[in-house]
Amino acid sequence: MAVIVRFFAGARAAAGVNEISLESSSAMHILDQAAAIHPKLGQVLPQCSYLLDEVSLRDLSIIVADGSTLDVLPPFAGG
Amino acid sequence: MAVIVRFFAGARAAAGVNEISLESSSAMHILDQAAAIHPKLGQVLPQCSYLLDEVSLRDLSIIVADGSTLDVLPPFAGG
Amino acid sequence: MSNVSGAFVTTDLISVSELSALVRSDTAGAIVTFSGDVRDNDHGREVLSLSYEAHPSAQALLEKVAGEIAAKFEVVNVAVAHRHGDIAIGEAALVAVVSAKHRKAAFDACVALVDEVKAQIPIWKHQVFADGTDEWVNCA
Amino acid sequence: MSNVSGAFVTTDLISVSELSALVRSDTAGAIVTFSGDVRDNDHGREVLSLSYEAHPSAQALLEKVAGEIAAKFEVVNVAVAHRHGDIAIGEAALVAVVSAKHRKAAFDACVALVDEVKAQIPIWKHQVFADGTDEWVNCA
Repeated sequence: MAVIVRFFAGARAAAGVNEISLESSSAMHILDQAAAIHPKLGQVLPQCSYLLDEVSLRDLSIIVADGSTLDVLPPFAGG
Repeated sequence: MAVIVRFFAGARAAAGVNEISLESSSAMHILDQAAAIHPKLGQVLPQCSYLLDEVSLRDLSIIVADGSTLDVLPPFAGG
Repeated sequence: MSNVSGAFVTTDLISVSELSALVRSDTAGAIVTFSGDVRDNDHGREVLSLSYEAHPSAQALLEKVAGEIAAKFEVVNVAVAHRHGDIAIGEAALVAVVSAKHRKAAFDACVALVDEVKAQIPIWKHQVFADGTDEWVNCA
Repeated sequence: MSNVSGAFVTTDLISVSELSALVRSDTAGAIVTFSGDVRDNDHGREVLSLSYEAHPSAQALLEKVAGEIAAKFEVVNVAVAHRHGDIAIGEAALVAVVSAKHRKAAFDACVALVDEVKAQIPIWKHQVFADGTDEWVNCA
């Protein structure tokens, strides 16, 4: 089991993949790793908000447990 | 030929008639005469606006010529 | 650039969707519509029936007001209709529709259009209440 | 007393008149509708095609936002729909409708409903331009 990081919309376009699987760590470290693997994410992540298992995540120092899903949401553009 | 005074909506209800015919005079005097003939108009006229031959009339000291039409408009209530 | 697509003083039933279709444009990103419908109550009193009376100048004045709104706001098209005669409960008395590139102008123009119609157009509302009384609205 | 008549995240064509019919009430004197339609241009560039992507939580969040607006304003009913997937030019992406006793509350609530949907609902717009480029709106 690992952490699933899901990318949406412009974040998916930057990553080039729908999701990646990484080891449990802080949310911050997981996102840094994701950006190291998919460099274009580096420009998009600072604007993004995050959901940890569908709940808004503000504190990125929180440890994301194995089996969790971390969603990467670019700035909303509905309407 | 005379001045035709036309009553609309609540002014017509107060006058009890659609219109009356009066002799040329100042608008003010014509309206005073109308209120003397149809006393319920006395309460409504102070709220009304007026059209002289379809043009807004503000100065009631103006003489209304024979053949003219003076319209009595209660406060608008559209919408 | 702004345009009046229609201004109607009419005894016919007003269709919001038909009026809205008049203002459509592929360059407009926002359409705001207002429908002022006849209510079954006024100030807590039950309304049985309702009619509006329009002065003969109402049509020309409605066109003028629509033109002023079209000129004042950053809109694409505006259209407006006011019904007179007898109107059933739930039917529209006044419908105003505005299309614009952006939503703020569409909302602002629609609010202003309704306000100006109520202020400037010589139309009057007559209400008959369930208690047998009646009134000309706004008239002592 | 206020009520959410419907909140829909959908791939179907949104009908303003159908959504508007949901909020009707004989006690409501005002219905305000907003339709945010897909435009053929954005910042001066010609838009060929457009699609929206919705996060799985969008439906629940739309219901929440609609409920907040219904609670905050003196309205009778509110309804809102956001489309996703491919949308043709001129079709509606977002429709918000509000009924209220009085027009000011209807306008205010509709403006706020659209603002909150844009701020709070995880939906994204993708545009393809006539020059062959494409973009996710608001995303560097």
